[in-house]
Amino acid sequence: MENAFEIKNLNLYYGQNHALKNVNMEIRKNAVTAFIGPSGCGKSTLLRCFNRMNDLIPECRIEGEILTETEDVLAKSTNVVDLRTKVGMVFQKPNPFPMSIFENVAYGLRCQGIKDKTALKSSVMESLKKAALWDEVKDRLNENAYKLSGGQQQRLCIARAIAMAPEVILMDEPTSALDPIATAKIEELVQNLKREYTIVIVTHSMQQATRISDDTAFFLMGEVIEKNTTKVLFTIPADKRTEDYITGRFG
Amino acid sequence: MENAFEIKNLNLYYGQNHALKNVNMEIRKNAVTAFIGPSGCGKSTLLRCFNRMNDLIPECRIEGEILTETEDVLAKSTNVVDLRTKVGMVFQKPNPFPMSIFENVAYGLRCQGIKDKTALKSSVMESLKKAALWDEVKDRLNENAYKLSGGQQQRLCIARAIAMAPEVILMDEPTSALDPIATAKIEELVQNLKREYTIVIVTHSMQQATRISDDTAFFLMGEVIEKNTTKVLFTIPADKRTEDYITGRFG
Amino acid sequence: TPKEVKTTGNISVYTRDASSGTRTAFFEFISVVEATPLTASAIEVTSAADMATKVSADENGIGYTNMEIAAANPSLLALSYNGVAASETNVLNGTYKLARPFNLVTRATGTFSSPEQEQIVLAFVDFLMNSTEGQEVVTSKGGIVEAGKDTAWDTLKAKYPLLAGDVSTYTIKTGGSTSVDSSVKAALEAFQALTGVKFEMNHTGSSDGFKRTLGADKDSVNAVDVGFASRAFKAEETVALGIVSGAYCVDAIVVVVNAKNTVLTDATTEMIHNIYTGVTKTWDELAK
Amino acid sequence: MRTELSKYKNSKRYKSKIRQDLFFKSIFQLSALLSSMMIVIIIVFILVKGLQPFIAGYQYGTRNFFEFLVGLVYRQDQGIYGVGFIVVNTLISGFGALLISFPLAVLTALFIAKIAPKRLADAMQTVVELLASIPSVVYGVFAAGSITVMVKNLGAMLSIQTAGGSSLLAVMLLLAIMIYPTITSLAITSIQAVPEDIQHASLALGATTTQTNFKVVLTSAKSGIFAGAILGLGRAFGEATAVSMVAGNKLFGPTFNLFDITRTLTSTILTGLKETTGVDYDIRFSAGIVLMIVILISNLSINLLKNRIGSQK
Amino acid sequence: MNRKKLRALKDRLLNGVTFLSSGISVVVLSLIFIFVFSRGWNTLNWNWFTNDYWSVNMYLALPEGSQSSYNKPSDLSNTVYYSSKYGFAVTDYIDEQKISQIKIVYIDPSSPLLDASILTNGPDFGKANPIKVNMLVQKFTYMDDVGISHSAGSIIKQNAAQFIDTLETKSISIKSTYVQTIGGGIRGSLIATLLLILLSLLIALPIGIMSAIYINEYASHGKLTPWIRSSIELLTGVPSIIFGLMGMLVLYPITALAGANGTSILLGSLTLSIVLLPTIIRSTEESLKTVPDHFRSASLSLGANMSQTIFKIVLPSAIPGILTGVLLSIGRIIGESAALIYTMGTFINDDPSILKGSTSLAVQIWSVMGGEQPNFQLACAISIVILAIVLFMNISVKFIANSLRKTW
Ligand SMILES: Nc1ncnc2c1ncn2[C@@H]1O[C@H](COP(=O)(O)OP(=O)(O)OP(=O)(O)O)[C@@H](O)[C@H]1O
Ligand SMILES: Nc1ncnc2c1ncn2[C@@H]1O[C@H](COP(=O)(O)OP(=O)(O)OP(=O)(O)O)[C@@H](O)[C@H]1O
Ligand SMILES: [Mg+2]
Ligand SMILES: [Mg+2]
Repeated sequence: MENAFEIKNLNLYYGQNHALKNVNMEIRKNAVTAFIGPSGCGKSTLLRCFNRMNDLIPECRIEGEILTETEDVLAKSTNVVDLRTKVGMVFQKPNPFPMSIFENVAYGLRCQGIKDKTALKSSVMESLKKAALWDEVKDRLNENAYKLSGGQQQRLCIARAIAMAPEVILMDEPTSALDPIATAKIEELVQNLKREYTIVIVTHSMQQATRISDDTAFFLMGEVIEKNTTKVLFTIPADKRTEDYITGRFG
Repeated sequence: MENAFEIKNLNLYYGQNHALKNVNMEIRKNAVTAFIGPSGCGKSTLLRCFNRMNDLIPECRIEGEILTETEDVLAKSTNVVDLRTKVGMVFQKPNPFPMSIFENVAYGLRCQGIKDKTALKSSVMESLKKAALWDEVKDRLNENAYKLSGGQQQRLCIARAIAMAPEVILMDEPTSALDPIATAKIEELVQNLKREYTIVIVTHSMQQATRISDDTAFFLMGEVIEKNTTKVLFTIPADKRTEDYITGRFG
Repeated sequence: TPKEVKTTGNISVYTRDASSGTRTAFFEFISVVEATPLTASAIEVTSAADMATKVSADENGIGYTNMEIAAANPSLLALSYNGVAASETNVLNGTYKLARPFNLVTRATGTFSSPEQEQIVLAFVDFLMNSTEGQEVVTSKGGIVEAGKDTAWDTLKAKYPLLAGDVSTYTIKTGGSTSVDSSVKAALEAFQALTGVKFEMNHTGSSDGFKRTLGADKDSVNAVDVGFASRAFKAEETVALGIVSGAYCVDAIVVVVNAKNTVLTDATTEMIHNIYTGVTKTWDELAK
Repeated sequence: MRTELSKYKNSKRYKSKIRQDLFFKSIFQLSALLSSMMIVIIIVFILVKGLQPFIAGYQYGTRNFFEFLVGLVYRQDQGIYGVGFIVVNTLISGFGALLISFPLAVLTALFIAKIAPKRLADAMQTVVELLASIPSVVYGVFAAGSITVMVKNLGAMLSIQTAGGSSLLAVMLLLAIMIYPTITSLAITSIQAVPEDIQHASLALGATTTQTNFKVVLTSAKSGIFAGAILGLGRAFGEATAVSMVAGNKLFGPTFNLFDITRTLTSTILTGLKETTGVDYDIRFSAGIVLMIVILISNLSINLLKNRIGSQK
Repeated sequence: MNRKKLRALKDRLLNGVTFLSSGISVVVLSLIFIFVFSRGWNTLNWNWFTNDYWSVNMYLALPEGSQSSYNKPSDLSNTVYYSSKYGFAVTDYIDEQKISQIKIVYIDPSSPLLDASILTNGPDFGKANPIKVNMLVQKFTYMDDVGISHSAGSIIKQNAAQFIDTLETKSISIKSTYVQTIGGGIRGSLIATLLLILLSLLIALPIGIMSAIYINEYASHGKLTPWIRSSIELLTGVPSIIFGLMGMLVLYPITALAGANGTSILLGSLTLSIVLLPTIIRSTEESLKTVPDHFRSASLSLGANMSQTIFKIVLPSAIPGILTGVLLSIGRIIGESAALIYTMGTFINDDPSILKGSTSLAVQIWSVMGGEQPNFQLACAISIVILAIVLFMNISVKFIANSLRKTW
């Protein structure tokens, strides 16, 4: 299978609110897929389905399937903890733990029960390097993560996710709280990471989507209106609504 | 004077952080001026200078002048409470008070000491009408404002500001938390309001800026790079950085 | 029948804290003085009640308390003193030596809120110390009084012309020792029944007895008309200034051990002295 | 509308609004001043009373402050007042109680705030709050009737003779129970205040709920939890009535043996206070000063400890 | 795979530890409750709530030559002793102080006891005052056959049987009696406690809340603020007895101005207010901090001034948090004894008023336990009442907080 996920007839409800309506979509492996669309259209909601973070919302109810090579993500029997080590996530607001930089990155591994100091050290180093943060923090790994700037914190969160050696990384507007320079760094990072990882990214910036993504899906009111390669979607949109949106007629 | 504000050599510091660097700018009366620029460039900071909301930040230090027809906004002698009745503000996240819809709109007037029931009622009605909310809420003025949808809440906040009969309305990303339909309503509203009020609006959406503003100022790292009529700025930007930004090369 | 366990091991020496009137009186009897002080390993308890609780919970304990309390607590064994059992008779006939007076003192003349108040207070004191009815009540609460020295209240009350009228507007305030609480309360109640006078008791401790009538607090928020002490007044407590001062009854102190104690039934002055000064340290020394 | 408002702006009522603002500000300021004054009065009151015995010309004979501070014997009957050992004992019993109570309280708080079903959590929280208002005499009676018995039996099992169970251990256990509600309530509050986003971050990294609770929630709630520890320790040091019922009030020290009797600063202040005069009365305020210093220093050290256990936010 | 098992094991272990410590806590808590309830429950009854603490003491005269022969009613049980000479029955009764008393349980309709009149001097002298069922006999003064008067009753340590036996075999007539009503009730202390709570909160809440407002809203960056905070933390550890002594010496002049001569509820409340200030200030401050800043900015941007913003926006949102502070304070007031002994006094007052001294429930417990005859049962019974009050207030405060949160 060359798809990381295959979404089949997915419907999601928050209580009475039908937040995702009959979604069908494939996410390609080792590619960057961008979700765009106006606020409240369900981008984050779908993203959270991939690692079952929606489980934490009590009134959330899901129907349908999300298939990986080996299992149905949404099946009851799926081991969520395992799933989440395979599918990492980076949130909109950088949210490092109140610990040292080192401990932040080592956190997931420690949770897996890895105690070997050298293994941890090398993992942390490698992840920080991949997240393009190593040079900036290598001399102060024991400092509290809150002392980093916003952009650095966000890269730390990415490093933290990478350290788990996931197959997929989900990113929910990872740059919306960052300044342009930090944003540029993260975008570059995403480009590099896609060689090894499948990346799904929610963004409110169409510029960003065009810059970094291979595929783009356009959401509106809980529906996926159109999904295609980014090039096609932005140049010859199939749907009138997509065109309206990308030309700035609304949103 | 046909300008609502004239900013002269404005410098602003948050402690050590030089957040606004030598800003000079005019804000035209009865026009919509948009502030655009990447995150952290100082848009909100400048906006908050117009009604001295920066006073609330203890380490904030301001140099320079912001002149209106009658006074220097930044002067020590200026009566801030008075100033704020003349310069209303609408925030990014709709933030109605935890009271009824009616009380929300009447709040500012009551604070002015107006107690006359009929005067209050007519003011509230008029403001809600101007904010294009009257039809939706006229039957439930006594309901809690939190029961309104996000877009309605934001229009309520605008109504609340209008009720004070201000001369200027400041809006800090007023639609960034709203869905496209609500956004469209607010944009329409802004267009209508500019006949009576001077409006300054911060937005992260260039599409929005082009749609609703007469003038646009582009900010970068605390500097105003370029300020012009919206049409000119978006078609023949004078500065390379402006061009980079509006063509989506960063941000 | 449960097997009797022999009392052995270290003696736990319990004592009241240093400001207690009972302790002062008791140590005088067994000559625990500056030259031969209390053993440093003594355990201080905070009240007579606490003493009873502690000794009844400790098989190795020894302590001292008031006769009534000892009698009321089945887990305590009251020792006879130098061969004489503690009893009212033995106290009165002078053979049981461990007894101390309950004392009272009134304010100085002219320092009452009014001359009428003074007369009422004196009437009460007279009732408490000298009347048949008063002494009867004191006895009922465990106070030991000498029989035959009392006079019927009907006779005594003639001295106080005010009592013939309505005196329910007067309030007698008492304070001082907490040990006298029950007998003074009973006496005040009886006095109220007889005369209609009201009362207010605010008992906090022996030294307040003098302090609040004639001493530092005599004009304070806590001033009282009659002060009580469960020990002899000290030299620096100049009670002679008060209109009346003296004992209204005697109270017996008993040496107590735990009811399970197998070593002692009688205490001699020397033995108790040795225990309290730390010369005798274990029960085994005494069992020999 | 605009004219109507400007009419108001020129009216008297509008001017009175400015005055009213000033008025309230001064009222608030006055209250703050009053409260600070009360605090100052209390502190000055204790200082004035407590320093008396060490100032030359004291009517009952001036004492040496240093000897008072480091003395290892406290015997009113001999006029020897040394609180050095009492300070040590107070510290041992207070921190001992904290050592017992703190883990239990924090784990229970975690249970109430994160694990227990809502109904059970509510009920447990109410019970904890109720415990905070039981008069300390009742705790004392409880301790004298049950904790001492337990300690006595434990001692007997180890063939250690105790004074009927009155002991350092009994004091620690009693204090542990008494400070438990304080620490638990504060811990609950601060655990509930841990932002959801970092808990989600932890779960998204493949941590289990339990791992998240222990590694992330507790670390983030640290500040509040330690505030609880400080308050609890304050209560442990300040508790008098109940402690004096099980401490045994030893005359010399310090006491390191769990089964030996002990004496704390507060029990020293309280015992016999009503029946006493002269130096013996005034010296108790000196003990009060020492107590405040002890509290101050322990608060500082707990704060240091807090900063060491993972640096702060 | 192995690691996974280990991890699951660890998880279970940690969860186990949480359960265990909650379990231990629950056990200890239950022990305390069981302790209090098992000892205090039997003392609880309705009369105890409504009775005075002080019994009414009466010296009564009985008509001369009142002896005749009365028939014993058939339904009296055998623990009741009947006087056929005077027509009444008594039984043994242990009062709440655990003292043996003799209680009247039956009076014949024609018994001379019903013709008793008051012997106490004053306006009521000579008025009829029939003896009633449930009164306690202190003593009967009777004449023997040679005309000498003697006493019988609990005052000379007789029990019911001995008392009746004396009357039946030795007395010719009864001259006077000393009886009292059953006392020991807690009504006075209960009312005083409620007054104390009310008054203390009335003083401490406004000052505390306003101080917190000043510290948090006006001076949060002031130089003095951290100092105030640390001295507040310091004060929480000062033993309350010291507050009591301070109140007696420093605050008494203030209450004296208000007309209280001596210890009073007012003085107690003032003292407790100082004890409470730290708690109230800190908890109010915390709840003020939880009010989101955007409310403040919104209000200020509408031209409201600081005080309007505080009263209209900040305070209402902070109310639930402030109520928690109130709850803590009530717990503290109700459980406090040491600070009140010197300021409210230890005299149990059946008729408490603000300018007079009286005891709170906790002080009553303290007296009950500190006297010569400690009374665990009574102490525990009062504790149950305290717990009930706190529980009631706890639930109602939470209810109020919840309903406020809903309407807001
Ligand atoms: N926890 C929740 N409980 C109930 N409804 C929710 C919850 N989270 C989201 N929703 C609703 O689901 C819909 C989709 O929300 P979602 O957060 O997925 O939008 P989004 O596309 O990510 O928007 P944004 O760009 O603002 O992040 C919205 O109508 C939202 O109100
Ligand atoms: N209260 C504050 N204290 C200190 N620094 C601040 C504060 N508010 C803003 N800043 C700093 O001032 C700079 C400008 O911030 P500002 O909020 O004005 O940016 P912005 O253009 O509004 O960004 P955004 O689009 O993210 O809202 C930033 O570097 C920011 O970190
Ligand atoms: Mg989203
Ligand atoms: Mg901004």
